[in-house]
Amino acid sequence: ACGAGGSSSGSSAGGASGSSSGEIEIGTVVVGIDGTYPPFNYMDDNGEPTGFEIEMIQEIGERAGLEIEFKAVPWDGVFGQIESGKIDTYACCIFPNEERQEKYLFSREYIYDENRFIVRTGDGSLYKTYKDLEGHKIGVAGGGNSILALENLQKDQNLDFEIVAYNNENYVNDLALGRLDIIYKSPVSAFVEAKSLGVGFEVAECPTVESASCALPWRKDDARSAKICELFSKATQEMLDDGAMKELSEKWLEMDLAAYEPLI
Amino acid sequence: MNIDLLYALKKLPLILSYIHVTLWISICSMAATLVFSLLITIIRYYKIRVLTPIANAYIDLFRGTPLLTQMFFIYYGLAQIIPLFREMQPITAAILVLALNASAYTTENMRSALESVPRGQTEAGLAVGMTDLQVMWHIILPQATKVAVPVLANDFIALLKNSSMAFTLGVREIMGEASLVGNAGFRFFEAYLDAFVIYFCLSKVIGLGQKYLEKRFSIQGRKA
Amino acid sequence: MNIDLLYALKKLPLILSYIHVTLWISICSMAATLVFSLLITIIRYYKIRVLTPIANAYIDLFRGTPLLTQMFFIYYGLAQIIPLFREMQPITAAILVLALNASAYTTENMRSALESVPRGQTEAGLAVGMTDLQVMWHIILPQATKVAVPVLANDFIALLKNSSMAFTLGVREIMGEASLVGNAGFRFFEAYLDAFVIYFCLSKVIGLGQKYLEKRFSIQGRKA
Amino acid sequence: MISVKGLKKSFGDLEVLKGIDLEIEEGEVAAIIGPSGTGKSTLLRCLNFLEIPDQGVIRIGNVEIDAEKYHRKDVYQLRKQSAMIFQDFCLFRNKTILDNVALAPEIVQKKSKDEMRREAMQILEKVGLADKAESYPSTLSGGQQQRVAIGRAMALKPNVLLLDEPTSALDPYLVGEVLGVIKDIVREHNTTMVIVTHEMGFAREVADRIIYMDQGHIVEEGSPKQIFTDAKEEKTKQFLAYCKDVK
Amino acid sequence: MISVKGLKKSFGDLEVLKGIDLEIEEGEVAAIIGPSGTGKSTLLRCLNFLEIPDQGVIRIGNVEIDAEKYHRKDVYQLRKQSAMIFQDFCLFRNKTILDNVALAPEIVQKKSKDEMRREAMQILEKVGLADKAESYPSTLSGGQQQRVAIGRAMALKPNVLLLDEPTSALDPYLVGEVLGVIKDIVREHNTTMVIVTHEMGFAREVADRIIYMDQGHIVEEGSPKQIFTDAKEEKTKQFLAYCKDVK
Ligand SMILES: Nc1ncnc2c1ncn2[C@@H]1O[C@H](COP(=O)(O)OP(=O)(O)OP(=O)(O)O)[C@@H](O)[C@H]1O
Ligand SMILES: Nc1ncnc2c1ncn2[C@@H]1O[C@H](COP(=O)(O)OP(=O)(O)OP(=O)(O)O)[C@@H](O)[C@H]1O
Ligand SMILES: [Mg+2]
Ligand SMILES: [Mg+2]
Repeated sequence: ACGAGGSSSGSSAGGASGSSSGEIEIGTVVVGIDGTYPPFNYMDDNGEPTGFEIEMIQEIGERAGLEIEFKAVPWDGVFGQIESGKIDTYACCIFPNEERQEKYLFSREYIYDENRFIVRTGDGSLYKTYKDLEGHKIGVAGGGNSILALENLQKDQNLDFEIVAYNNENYVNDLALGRLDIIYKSPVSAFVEAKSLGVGFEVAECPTVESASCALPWRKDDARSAKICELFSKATQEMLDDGAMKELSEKWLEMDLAAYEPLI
Repeated sequence: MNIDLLYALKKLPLILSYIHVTLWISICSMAATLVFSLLITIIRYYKIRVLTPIANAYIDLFRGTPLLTQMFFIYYGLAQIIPLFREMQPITAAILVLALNASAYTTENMRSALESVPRGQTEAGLAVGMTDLQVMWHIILPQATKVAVPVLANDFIALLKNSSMAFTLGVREIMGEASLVGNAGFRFFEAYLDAFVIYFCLSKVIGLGQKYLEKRFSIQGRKA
Repeated sequence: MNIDLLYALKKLPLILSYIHVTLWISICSMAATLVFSLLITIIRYYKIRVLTPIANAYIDLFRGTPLLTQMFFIYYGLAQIIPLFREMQPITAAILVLALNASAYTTENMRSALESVPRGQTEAGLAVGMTDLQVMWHIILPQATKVAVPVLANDFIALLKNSSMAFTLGVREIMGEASLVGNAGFRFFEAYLDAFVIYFCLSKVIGLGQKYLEKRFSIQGRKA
Repeated sequence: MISVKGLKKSFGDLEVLKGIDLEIEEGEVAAIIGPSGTGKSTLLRCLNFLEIPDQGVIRIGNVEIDAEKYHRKDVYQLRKQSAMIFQDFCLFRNKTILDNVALAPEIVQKKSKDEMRREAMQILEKVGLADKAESYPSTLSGGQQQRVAIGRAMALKPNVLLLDEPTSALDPYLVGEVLGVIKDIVREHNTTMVIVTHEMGFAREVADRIIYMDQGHIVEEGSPKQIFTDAKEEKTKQFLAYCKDVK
Repeated sequence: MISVKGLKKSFGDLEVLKGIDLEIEEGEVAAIIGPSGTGKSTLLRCLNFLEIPDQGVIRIGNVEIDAEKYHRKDVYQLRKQSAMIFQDFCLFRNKTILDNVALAPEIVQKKSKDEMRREAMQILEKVGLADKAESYPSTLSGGQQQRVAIGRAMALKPNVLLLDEPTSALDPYLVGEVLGVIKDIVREHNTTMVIVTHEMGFAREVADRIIYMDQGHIVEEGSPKQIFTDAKEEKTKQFLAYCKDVK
């Protein structure tokens, strides 16, 4: 799956803006998706994309009057695809951290997707503070910034735990098998996966180390991209304002994670 | 994580529906690899000036570096510099890079097979008045083929499986589809099982071709 | 996609700091592959009863299916059934599966090299009273090695690069770290460039070893 | 010393040996002559089971093997009794000349390395190749290769020597030398020999008995004198009619 | 027809040919004799540039090549003038016997396939191997292989035939046959031949001239009669002293 989450606080204004001229030919907006991150974006029984982000983007497209096309691209190849113009953006709960903002424009954040420490059912109360993490292996998706967040935590508080990074969802398997005691992951997706596996997970009591949100990246220095970004930001804000986002979030994520207050 | 065979069976047609992509990529890149590596092998065998060091550098480069990075640099990197690459279909690019990558291995294997043919065979050919190329074609290659067949079959099976790298460029094929299916319901076992079976069958076909060719090129008798 | 060379340089030490993992996985699995495939090759060469069909089935299975699925089924699938596998360190599992996978290829390559040694060499050895094993060790293997070296070097270089599959099991090595670094700032080109260079250098070392061994085992003179 | 009973061997449809019976005494030197493609080499190769006969019993010394049921160990034992010189030499391509000669005694007969090296050098001197000790077979001339093959077989000091045209690449001078070496061996070690040869002069000089083979059968055997001057069979006579130089 | 001037060839430190000068007339049959390892095969191999000389000029027919500066094309031309029989046969292992004989005329001389097949069968009959036409070299006996090698060279009907011990694996009967074949060829095509041989009887029968080589030099040449009965050089006399059967 893709790299969810991100690190600590951000600053500066994200979102749209930039140069815009009405003359730009936009055409179809090609949205890359990882396609392996239920319930955010994944493939249904017929191999068609589905999930929260899919429906959200479709609705944005309708509101902004843009034609949308989805294309499955694994995380490894994404940024080549964006930069070479094969796709316009990539939907996979990407957190627009500072470093990333240097490279890309981000349209308006749409949801919060906090990572939490997740453990097997019954173990939640064993981990009340960060101190309790010591002596354990913590599995985390390598594809995001969560791993940096954990490393910072380790350094800042001088904690003795081991971080194990994965390029896929195998850390969920390892938690189920008992090879890991803790994983650091979006509870929304972790619970979906636990259900499929037929095991029980719960969120550990200790707090998360970052608050994170999701946004779509767009090429910089590209007038068309900037224009789309602006249109997307506008439509996203509308959906947040009129409750459409809340509705979608509750439908797919079983709670309201809509990002009313931007984090960055 | 108990494997749900029924689920695997249900998903098989979906994953299988991408077999033409995998086959197309594999067959095209195998053909290109065969031609290209033969060319390079001959260049190196006869130590043709100028071309030989270029060939050697190419082998070092493409044999020594990860396929993923090659895909990345050629498809995205060169697209920056050479407009032609910008127009290129991802599947074409995948075939190109796969063939370039595989040729670097295959040419080394071909060289080793050629060198296993005793020098006397070449001399006998030259002595009856054949040119170097005629000796290569009528005498050396057929004999080297016997040694090369299992090795080339290995290369081709590796290529078949490497074709899944095309997914990185956004080309959906069997392995890519399997990972999509696997993630959808967190049913990796079932999806991978499907891929496992499909690749196994495809490789088996190459394996059978290998057996046939080995028989065909084996020289009968005790001293062979 | 302008590559920021300075960034690449800055990140090189970080990525390079995982070289010991890549090396450890590669070297261990190479050693295991060498021993294991030699064993299987000899079993098949002498057509030892019972064991030969088992060896053949093993080759079909491990040569014909994707490494990723093998990793998955062995590390996660067997862990379901055999508790021992649950205790296994991921790096150990990676080495095991890599060696099993590579041996299936390598044993085919070794067979082809063995068969390239003329029958007369075996007969001469037997005639002076050597056992089959002595002939294999003193006469056939050294001669086959000459043919096998470039092919084995290919196999080892492929293994070196396949070691990145260990990341699937959560083992951080060069390629894995490169993708983490790439992710952190969305600077894949720079991170991949670092990986590219590191793998290139490591492969070059294998390539140099290959050259040395080829020289060492080449039989001098016109009829060699 | 050697006994062959009812030996048969076919390659596919081609019956090469059609029932060979043969007894050779200890210390005897038997020369097999006959037309090309008649099965002489095949017979020799069957004697040490390099070619596995279809039928028949072979005994060398006290090792007896029935082609239709035997153990690998018996075959090893059989082969340890003998050494062979191949028609096409078959030197070990990966070994120096010295190693070609010294290897088998070292690993089969477990002789000490140093001792064997000395002994191998002596043998190379005898066959006139001391200066080539460190060369590889592929750099040798035809006659030189043949002499190494002879040296390799001699080094084993076997009870039985099987020689397949051991002088084919040698000039008359060397043929004389080899003749001398063979006579020495027989005198010293009482070695039994089976020599396939088409050089009638050589056969006459060296052999106690001449065996004439044709089309997979032993047609006639006898002392050199008898065969060369007074052959009984028509076929033998015809064959020998061409060997003007011997008569 | 053949002219060699100042031919030198070394392998590493070993100087094998130390300056050879040689003239052979059209239709002449020259036999080279001499001790093993003396450079006879090397000389023959230099004549068609299988071994590239270090120095010297070689002419066959109207193709002349200076070893120190030449083009690949010249070498091809030179080789087209001649055919060679190798001391170790070197049959094409991947071709049937028939193809071994028919291949070169087909692809080098562009003869029609059908015609060459017929012709090759005739040649195989001449050397007594018609029944082996579809066999592969590895299944042939030594003498059979040598006869294929002879057939392969004959099929080219070359101006010059280079023969390296062409009878080494043949029994006296076949030696006689080969002798006949060679005489036929010379009569029909006026072929020039250079034969390396250690069978003195054969040399005497077939050659117009005997060339005695020793240690990289031509020591003496002359008619068979003169060399075998009245050699001038001490070395030649010593060498021939062993060839009792010829005197
Ligand atoms: N492996 C094989 N497969 C098929 N036929 C074979 C094989 N080996 C030998 N033969 C055939 O068996 C016959 C006898 O061969 P063999 O080598 O014993 O002859 P030979 O008497 O030694 O002849 P020469 O004097 O020419 O060496 C020949 O016709 C040969 O073609
Ligand atoms: N490729 C090579 N490398 C090194 N030395 C070689 C090579 N080829 C031949 N020689 C040496 O050159 C010398 C002459 O060899 P050549 O084959 O010409 O001898 P020859 O006269 O044909 O002998 P014979 O009668 O034994 O065939 C020999 O001492 C041989 O060892
Ligand atoms: Mg024979
Ligand atoms: Mg010679």
